[in-house]
Amino acid sequence: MRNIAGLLFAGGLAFLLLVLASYLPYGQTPMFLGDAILAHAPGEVHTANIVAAVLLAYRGIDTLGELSILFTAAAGVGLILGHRSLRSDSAGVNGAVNSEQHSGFITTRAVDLIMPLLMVVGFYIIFYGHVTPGGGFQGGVILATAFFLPVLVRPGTRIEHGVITLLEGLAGSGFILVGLWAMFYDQPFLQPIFDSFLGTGPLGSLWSAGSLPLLYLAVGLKVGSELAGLLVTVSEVPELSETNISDADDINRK
Amino acid sequence: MDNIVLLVVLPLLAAFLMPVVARSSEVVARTLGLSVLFISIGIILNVWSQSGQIDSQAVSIVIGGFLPPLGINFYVDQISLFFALAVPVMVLLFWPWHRATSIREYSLMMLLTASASGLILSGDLFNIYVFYELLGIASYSLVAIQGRVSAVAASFRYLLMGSVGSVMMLLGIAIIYTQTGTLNLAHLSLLAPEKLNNMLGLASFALILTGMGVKAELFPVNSWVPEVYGSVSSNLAALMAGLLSKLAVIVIVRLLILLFPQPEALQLMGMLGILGVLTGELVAWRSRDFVRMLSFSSIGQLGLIFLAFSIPGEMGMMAGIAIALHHMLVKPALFMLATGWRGAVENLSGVARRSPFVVLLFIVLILSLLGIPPLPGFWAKYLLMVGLSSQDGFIYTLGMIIVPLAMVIEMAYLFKIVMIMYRKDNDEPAVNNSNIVDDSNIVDDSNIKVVQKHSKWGLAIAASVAAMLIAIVLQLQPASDKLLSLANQLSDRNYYISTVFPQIHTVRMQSIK
Amino acid sequence: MPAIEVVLYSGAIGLSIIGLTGLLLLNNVFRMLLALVILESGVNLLLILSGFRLAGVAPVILPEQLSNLSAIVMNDPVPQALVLTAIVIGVGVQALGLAMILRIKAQYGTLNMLKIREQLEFDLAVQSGVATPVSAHSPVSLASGRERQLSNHKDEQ
Amino acid sequence: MIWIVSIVVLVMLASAIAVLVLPNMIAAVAAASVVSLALAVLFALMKAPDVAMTEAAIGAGLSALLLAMGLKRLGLWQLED
Repeated sequence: MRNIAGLLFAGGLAFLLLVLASYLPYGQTPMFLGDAILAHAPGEVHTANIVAAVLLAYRGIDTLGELSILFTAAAGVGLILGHRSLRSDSAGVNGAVNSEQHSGFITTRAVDLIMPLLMVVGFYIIFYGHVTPGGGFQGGVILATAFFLPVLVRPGTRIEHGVITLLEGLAGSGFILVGLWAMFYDQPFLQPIFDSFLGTGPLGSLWSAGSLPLLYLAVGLKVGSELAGLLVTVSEVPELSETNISDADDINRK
Repeated sequence: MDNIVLLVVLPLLAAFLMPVVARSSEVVARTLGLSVLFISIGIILNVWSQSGQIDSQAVSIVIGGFLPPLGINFYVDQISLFFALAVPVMVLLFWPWHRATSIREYSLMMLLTASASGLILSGDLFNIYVFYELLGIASYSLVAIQGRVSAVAASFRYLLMGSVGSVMMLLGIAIIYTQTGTLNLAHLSLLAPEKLNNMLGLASFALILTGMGVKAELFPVNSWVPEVYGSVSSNLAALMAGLLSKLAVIVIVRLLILLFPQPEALQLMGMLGILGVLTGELVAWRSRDFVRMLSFSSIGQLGLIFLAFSIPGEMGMMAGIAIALHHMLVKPALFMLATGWRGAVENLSGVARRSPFVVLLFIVLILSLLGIPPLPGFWAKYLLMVGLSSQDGFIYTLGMIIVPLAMVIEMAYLFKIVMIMYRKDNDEPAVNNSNIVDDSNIVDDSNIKVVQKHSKWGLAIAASVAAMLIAIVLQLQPASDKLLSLANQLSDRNYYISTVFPQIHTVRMQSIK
Repeated sequence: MPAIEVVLYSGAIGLSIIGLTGLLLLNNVFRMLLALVILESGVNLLLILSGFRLAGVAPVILPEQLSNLSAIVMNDPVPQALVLTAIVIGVGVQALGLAMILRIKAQYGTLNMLKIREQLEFDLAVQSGVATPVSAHSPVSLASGRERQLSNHKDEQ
Repeated sequence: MIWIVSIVVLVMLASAIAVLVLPNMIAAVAAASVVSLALAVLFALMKAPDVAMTEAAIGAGLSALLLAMGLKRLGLWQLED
């Protein structure tokens, strides 16, 4: 019964969407904002990659909000999975460590070789984010993967969470502090700063976009540490076995 | 004035830094969060005292130094300033003091503060989405870490509903962007009569309403309400029912005024409001558990707010703001009283004899909630009825019937509780029963222990709310003047546009358009 | 209207409808999470389409284009930035949902949404003392509870 | 161009349906990853390189990894059924 109702609802919604689709302006969407930004960005922000200009300069506070969302999610995941019903020493679940085997020699060595390479690629993508496609988000994901690969091939490795906590806290505050730095000069929050130190090189060179690369570095480190933290936290959860469902607080279940 | 942006930035900074600082000193980290809240309050009071002379001047604050519509701006007028003040104050009032928890919970509270302030201040459609999503994720996390697994399950259902809602909202934003090519609210408002006054505009309003309606406890997307409020601590429930739902409502109303001029949008919202009132009050009437009753009554009250805001013109605006503010005061106070009265209403038998003062407080609060003259709730409902009667149209006529009916139902179940409270408990005290249940259930662990006693803090909050209600009655004239000016400012589209784009800019925009 | 855009739009709308249908019809919470991911992808595609031009190039200025910037038609960078944001938000939600599923599975022993809801309603009623808990210490109810959990588990496989 | 786009869109929709109907959970997660991959290809074809990179890295890579790890922890990691 519920399925039929659901199907009807989905069908109705699909019909509505299709009707709406017939109204959409195919191929001639007005791009007021886009065109204005395309015209202004090279002169105002000096980035060759205009998406980076939008992300860090024009809509910088969106990016800050997004970093906060990742932080919130990571904190929430940590707190939820930190519950004792999900720890390997709790009675209800088997140890995870025993159930997984270390990977073979070749995999382990290959990962050890690849990891520094990935780190370099990640940082390259972050630092050249304002010049070429890529940037803090993409580079951050690669950094997180580079950090996590050794854990993946050596299950049971204890990770020091402190490093991740420190990195995520400092990278996030770094982003905000760069924004507050502008306020210190009586400028609006997150106004890009151009001075001789940060460089005002020709468009398309590495030292051309003022404080934006700093912001992108903060974004990259933040995204990398949050995602690495997420992966590590989930990987530390032991396998839930079928027979030992935790009865910890289920005593009076019907 | 530019300091307003710090209301969002400082809590975020504190949230990021707290786990780091806590590694060396837990006490410093905790103080950090609280001091940021006090600083926020200070900033707003400072702005308020400065703008006292010019009175009610709205300001647009540019972020990143890029003028709107290219950049993002914060829009500060009376109502957003008021809610921006309410955010840190209420977070402070309902701070999880008594629970020895991880520092990350305090971090989450700071993120909640930042996102709530950002949501009410932001003047950009996508920025509103980002803050709304942040608010959502922070509240899912806060609900899920309340200890019991039932809180996690409730939170998961809330998460699914909330995420589908925010994806719908994103879809609405995408549709608006394909039509207008811009995201700034003032600019959209300039283009709206021409570009959004059609089917697609209405569809995007419906989508955004679905999305924001999840937090605002709007009718079809509110099934999370009783589950979540039933499984979290009273503090969090008070914060969510009192503050967060109102923020979502105000943002919806702002979008409605600025972006969607078509009358169908108003009617849609009014209809959903009426359905919310009906379902909320009817289920509340049938529920046998105090917190659940409060949750459903909250749904009903929010339905009233939506109904009020769907009345075109200032009268509706005034009524909506009045009911919203009134509910924002009363509901948290009721939730605080509920701390001591968790469980079935039958267990409340004889409470009046044991704690007569608390019951008296409760009666004052519910009388105002019901709208018995001369308490402020009456004036709020009076405004609503006057507004409804001034309109003609099916929805409004229906509203004229539904609102008194809802009041009668509300009266029935609230007075039932009062009757139970004054009943002589000659049979063995039923309270014991619930204690047994709690003990067996707490085996889990949970930082949350169901306190079967009122906390002093909660009583103090409830008492001050009651005092405030009576103070409002004594100061009715100034209060209604203030309300009128709030309503005027909120409903004035042109004022919004001219504030964000000062004159010369407006001319240029129109020529582009 | 260009055929290519029709194909892309139908892809976006199709993806959204598939995701939404999945969310409405499925009962397994893990699969519901997957459906949510698909729904998000569909909306992201739609958002990108709102800034798509057939003749456009990527909004990255290449060194050789510097001389005649005004002659180049670029795609709208704003929706691209928005979608970047939306993708990252999506993965955050997904991780949080996954964590909750793990915890629910550990303690309720089921992934079925209907059963989780039933269990949740019951827990809330017990917590508030409205429902009398099936006598907590009777061995019969415990055993039956365990059996039910196990059978739930078999259903999912 | 149109043929490439059509094929990618078809693959994407087919794997999206597969996510919902495949009985094996590992296959469903893999199909979700294919959806993301196809989406990344579409973004690249639509001249949105930044988004394509992000979708490939996050959607097809990291999120699939996260879900697969979750699957293993849920005890649903069974290759045949």
